[in-house]
Amino acid sequence: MASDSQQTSPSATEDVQATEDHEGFTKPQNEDARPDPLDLPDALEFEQTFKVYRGGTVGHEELGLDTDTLLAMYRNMLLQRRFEERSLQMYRKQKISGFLHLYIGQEAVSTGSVHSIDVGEDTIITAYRDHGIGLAMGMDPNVCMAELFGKKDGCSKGKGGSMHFFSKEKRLFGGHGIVGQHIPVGTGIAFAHKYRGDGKVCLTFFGDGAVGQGAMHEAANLAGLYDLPIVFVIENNEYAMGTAVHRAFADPDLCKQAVPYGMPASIVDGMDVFSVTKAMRDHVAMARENQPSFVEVRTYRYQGHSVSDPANYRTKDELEQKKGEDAIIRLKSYLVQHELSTNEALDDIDEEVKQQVLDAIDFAENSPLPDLEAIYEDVYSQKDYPFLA
Amino acid sequence: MASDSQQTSPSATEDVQATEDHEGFTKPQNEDARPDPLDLPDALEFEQTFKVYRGGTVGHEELGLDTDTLLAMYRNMLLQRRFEERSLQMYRKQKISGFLHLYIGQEAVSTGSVHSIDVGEDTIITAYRDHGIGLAMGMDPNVCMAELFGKKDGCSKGKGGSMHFFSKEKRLFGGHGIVGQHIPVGTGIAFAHKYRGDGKVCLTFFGDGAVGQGAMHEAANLAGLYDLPIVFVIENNEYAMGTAVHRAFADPDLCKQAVPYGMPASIVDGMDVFSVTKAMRDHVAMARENQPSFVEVRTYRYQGHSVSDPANYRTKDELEQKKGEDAIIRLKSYLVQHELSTNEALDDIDEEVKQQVLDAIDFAENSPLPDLEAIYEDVYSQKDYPFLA
Amino acid sequence: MAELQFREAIRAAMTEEMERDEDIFLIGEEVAEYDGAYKVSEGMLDQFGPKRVVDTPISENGFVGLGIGAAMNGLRPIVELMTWNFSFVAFDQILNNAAKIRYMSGGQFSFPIVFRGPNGAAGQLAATHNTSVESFYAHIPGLKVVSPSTPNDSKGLLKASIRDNDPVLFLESERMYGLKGEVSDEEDYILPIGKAHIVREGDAVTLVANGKDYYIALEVADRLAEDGHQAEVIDPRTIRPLDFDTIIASIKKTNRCVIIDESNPFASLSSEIAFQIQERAFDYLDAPVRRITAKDVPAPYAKNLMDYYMPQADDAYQACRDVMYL
Amino acid sequence: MAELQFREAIRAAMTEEMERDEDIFLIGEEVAEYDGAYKVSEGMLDQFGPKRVVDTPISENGFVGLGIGAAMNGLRPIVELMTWNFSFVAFDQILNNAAKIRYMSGGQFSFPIVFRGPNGAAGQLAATHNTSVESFYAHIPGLKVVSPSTPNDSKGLLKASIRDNDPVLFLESERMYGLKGEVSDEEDYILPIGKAHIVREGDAVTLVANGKDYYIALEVADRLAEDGHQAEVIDPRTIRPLDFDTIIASIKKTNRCVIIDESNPFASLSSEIAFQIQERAFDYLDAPVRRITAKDVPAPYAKNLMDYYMPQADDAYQACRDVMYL
Ligand SMILES: Cc1ncc(C[n+]2csc(CCOP(=O)(O)OP(=O)(O)O)c2C)c(N)n1
Ligand SMILES: Cc1ncc(C[n+]2csc(CCOP(=O)(O)OP(=O)(O)O)c2C)c(N)n1
Ligand SMILES: [Mg+2]
Ligand SMILES: [Mg+2]
Repeated sequence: MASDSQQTSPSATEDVQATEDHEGFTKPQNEDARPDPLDLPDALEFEQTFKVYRGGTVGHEELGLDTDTLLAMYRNMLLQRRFEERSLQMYRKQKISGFLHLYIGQEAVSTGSVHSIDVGEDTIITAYRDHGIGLAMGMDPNVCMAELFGKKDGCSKGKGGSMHFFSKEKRLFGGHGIVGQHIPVGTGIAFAHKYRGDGKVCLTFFGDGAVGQGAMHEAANLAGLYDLPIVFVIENNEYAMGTAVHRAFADPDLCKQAVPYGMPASIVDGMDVFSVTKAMRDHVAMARENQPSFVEVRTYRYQGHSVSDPANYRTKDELEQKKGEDAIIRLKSYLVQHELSTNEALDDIDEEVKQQVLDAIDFAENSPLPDLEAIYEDVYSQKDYPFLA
Repeated sequence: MASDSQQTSPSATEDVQATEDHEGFTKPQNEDARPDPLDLPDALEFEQTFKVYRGGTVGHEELGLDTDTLLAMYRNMLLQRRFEERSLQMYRKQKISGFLHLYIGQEAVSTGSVHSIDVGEDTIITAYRDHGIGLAMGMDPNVCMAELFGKKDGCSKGKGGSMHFFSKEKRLFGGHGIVGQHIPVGTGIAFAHKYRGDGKVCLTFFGDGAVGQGAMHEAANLAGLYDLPIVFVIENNEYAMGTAVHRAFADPDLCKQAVPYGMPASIVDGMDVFSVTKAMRDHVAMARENQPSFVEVRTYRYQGHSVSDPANYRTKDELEQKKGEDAIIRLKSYLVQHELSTNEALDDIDEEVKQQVLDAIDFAENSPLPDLEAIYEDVYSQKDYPFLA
Repeated sequence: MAELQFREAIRAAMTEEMERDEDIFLIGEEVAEYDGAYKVSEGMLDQFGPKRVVDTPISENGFVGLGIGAAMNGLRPIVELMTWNFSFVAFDQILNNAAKIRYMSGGQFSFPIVFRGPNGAAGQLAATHNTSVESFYAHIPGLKVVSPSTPNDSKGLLKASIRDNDPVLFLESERMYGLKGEVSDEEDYILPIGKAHIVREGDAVTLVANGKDYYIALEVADRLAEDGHQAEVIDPRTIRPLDFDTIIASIKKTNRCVIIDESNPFASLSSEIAFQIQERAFDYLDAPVRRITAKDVPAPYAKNLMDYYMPQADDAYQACRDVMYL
Repeated sequence: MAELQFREAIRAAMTEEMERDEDIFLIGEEVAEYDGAYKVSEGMLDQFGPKRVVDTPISENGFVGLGIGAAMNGLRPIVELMTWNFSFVAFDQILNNAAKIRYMSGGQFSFPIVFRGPNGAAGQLAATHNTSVESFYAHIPGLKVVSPSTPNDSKGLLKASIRDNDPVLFLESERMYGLKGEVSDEEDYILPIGKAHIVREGDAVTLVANGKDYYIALEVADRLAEDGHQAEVIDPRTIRPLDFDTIIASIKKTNRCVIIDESNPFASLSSEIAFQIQERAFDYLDAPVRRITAKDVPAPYAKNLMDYYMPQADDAYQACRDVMYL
């Protein structure tokens, strides 16, 4: 017998339940559990609430961040910024080549996210705009800069370059260049966490543009089906190259991508590191209970898509307005207003960071080029693999 | 200024509006039209109602189907059934080889759908389970059977077989074997309709299993973005090979797949040809106004996935229960109850149809094998293409 | 020695390895509850449970990528592709992730993963379901491609593939799953990846063939033997890395070569073998290297066309006679 | 004759054809508002409007398939791939739909569609952004693959490709977009698909090369000329169908061949050329066919490694001298 209407809604973001009522990943072939698919109401009503983490609504106390941590966050956000400003300069000096995609403007996203996980234990995978995440995770700026220079001491031995930062130690699983195609890989990383029962989670970052790739949808369905410990983080910086989000998606509220996968989703102001931290902590907590979810972080990149993009598709006004919301300035004001630091002390940190970046450039400059024979190394783990001439 | 909560819902299925406020396909780069992405409420509430077309709720009068049409529908549904029953027999006699996926049980879907469009003008594309659609569109059973036999007079000259029925004349664009990959092609067919402004629509059919393919999601987003005249028809027959829908999808209500693409979606009882006709007409009407949409048809296949599948993954009871809802028997009872025909007259039709299928087998038997040289034909339209040995 | 079907030998290899190492799991469409579309994994769900034998939706791009991620994070996945025809929706995962991430990360991450499933033609399945994939995948540095021809080889090579720390593509055949053969039941029966097998020695002509074509080669060698000519038959077993040394050594003895390869011809495995032979054994060749391949067209459905499409023993026999100038 | 950049010649071909035929449209990522990632379609949105120059989301599988459907339903799409590296997420669409539906439908449907974009290495872009795709795609019956080396050829061949009723993959190069050359401004300048170009005549050795390697071949030929040897340089222009007749005729004259090909070596274009030469000109060959290719590894980032990865003029020159036994 069909009822006349039927309400359906996924577990709200607040009260998350692990849905694991079966051993393993695949749901059992339990015929009884299935409702009769023809037992239909006259209408199926669906509703879902997407929690919004607005900027300026949460402070450091609520997050339990002590002054040292706050200053470390500030320092790291500056490190990301100064590292990339110098990279741009080094690119122009032709010390760096290939693509260089800068993260400037998005530092609150990497920083807040990293402060929601256990670095070195939990895992992260991201796309090619990866310097910020790498530095936020604590990668050494020296080896990062050496990688950009294509040197032997680079984090990927000079074989990866800007798009391919990896750190097995920090558990950064890259740095990937084909849009969307690392998202299933993130799902697999999370699968391994659950398989081993190690209690770790995987944050899988991607841009708004990657939502257009089928890979994202396949990965999300798998994560939802297998109840994987993963957070899908959409870094919505409003553009994929020159294409604004509303020109690429039938519905520009990307959080709704979670709906078919039965997942909770939130929207976050990505220009406030505290909002990001709060949101990511909530979602990481879900992931630890094997509840996958989506976070749409609304952020902005100040530079063009890559160094060669003049970004004519946006107005100067738009850019200036966004810079007015700058996450680093915001944190600085916050620290000063809350008397956790002073402008002078914070400027000193900036000077230290600038010096650290100059040192990284020295390190990169002085690192040797890879040996030519290295071209044949790291293709296989097998040492005596016979290459064709 | 952010408001405290914000309601969002797509155009309901009732009052559809063409959203075409711009020339061409790509939305313009209109900065003003975009809301500030950081102008966020405290929560984003989303709701969508999926209309349900329950079985037994609509009759022939409401649909304006006269007796001739009703009898033609009945005859054609029987033709699909008898054609396939004989195909199975011919497969066992090794007259037919390769894969044979039977549509038996789903005949109301093809038939109702075809009665919602203008055959020969509107277009259809589907997967490998394509005999039913082909016959419903009016393809000649002779050339269809000859195709199954791999003969020269087959609809695809014997080159396609069971999975690849095509009819340019009827505007059946195939018959496709890689799950999900024909869905973008359907989107392109619809694109061409809109480009030419010919007022036609494309019905794109696929199974529940195909929803797992990224291709479906990319296609749906493109259709939603470009406002294409297309209906995505999910033939949810509860299984993809041996995998029940709830074992393949995080959320088994597949209609919700429409949500991220901002589209209306409905659920239909696929065992009632009138419900299907009504639903498809409503959705075709939307498509004619360039509003793409989804229809989830809940149906059932009686045979195994293909001839070689014993279907051990379901119970006999389940199968018997489904057969109790048989769409052909239902239509027969309806016609008799409404005194539009008699049991005897309807049985006569059955006899005629059976003879028609026997004739088709004769035709196929007597058709010659393709000439060996035909192996090089139809690869290219260019006649003098130099093939390698 | 036990007599096993091809599918049983593959199952035995997986089962033995999974018993040995908890980090190995099997994932793919219909591998668990359905016991495998071709019954290769029959009984494995019962033995290993749903954590280690995992059914997937029809999402090759998704679960191939998932396997890659799981390998990167320390597991040793066996990913079954229902057939290799369906690997093309996951082509980028294999090309750009499985094959290259190790390199791009400077060797920090390893990919101990096996992708396996049936390859090539399986009768009247028409154009999309009859693709031979070895030429596509063997082109890609970072991958290994293994293609066994007998139940015994499939066991030894699959065990080696599962233990290998690099991504291995393991190509089986629907048509061969039921084929029986003696299979070693040594505790740890491992055949090395990258070593060809001289199946039959001879000096008249070298026949190179693997998979289904291996049986054609044996048939041709029999017919040649009846004519009084001993063909040397080489089964490469591994497509990448290909054991050119063994082939070249044979050519230096026979001075002629015929390759039977079910792939479409252009830029294929057979092209590569010929390239290497003419480069490395130029002065030894008494006749051009010949090949018998699938026709240079998509696979047709009709029986007579499909038979004609496939490499023919008659043509291979005639090619041998041609290169022997008979 | 006008002096045009490579990108301008391509644009001219598209523009002329689109002016001629309303059914032709251009679709791809950033082709409209952004004027093309490499500015190939600059100004075309202004000229033709958003109906005929269509921006897409990052959905290659989706919009490649969309193009195929549009072609099937009577239009003549030009699908730009931002680079061919991104075609692999749409590989199945090209392999199983574009190339095969015509055949499977018994010739009922045609696919007058061009897929175009830059191919191959473009500097220090690392492993995923430097793939040469021709060996993958030329393996596939049902496709045509065109790869011009000069602005003039690109115009004539692209116009021919757009008019062709079969699917054509048109391979350009980021590195060559800025290259200038004289381009015909004949009203209907069409170069036939499937015809090689003897760029330079000679009798000492045949050099086969296309795309960026074409310029290496010319450099090598210059160096050989300084040594007093006239190399014959052949630009295949079309990869599939390859004009073997022209190559074989040349080998019959020079008796030796060196191929320069940026693809990875295994089962590649160069393998195929060598196969055909040794099969069809066996008795004319005085030395093995040699090839200079990319190294058999993924492309590295570091400058010195990437330079080493690519085919080197020095190596090609040395190979020529080797086959001439100098
Ligand atoms: C499959 C694929 N298609 C196209 C590209 C080229 N491409 C590189 S980045 C990019 C834009 C991606 O935008 P988004 O995902 O929003 O990330 P963002 O650059 O904004 O961080 C494009 C189109 C690619 N790398 N991969
Ligand atoms: C990409 C791909 N993966 C796997 C297959 C093998 N396969 C053929 S049909 C099928 C099940 C499809 O189920 P569904 O879409 O529900 O359609 P139905 O058979 O129920 O009509 C599978 C897995 C395929 N053809 N293509
Ligand atoms: Mg973006
Ligand atoms: Mg189904």
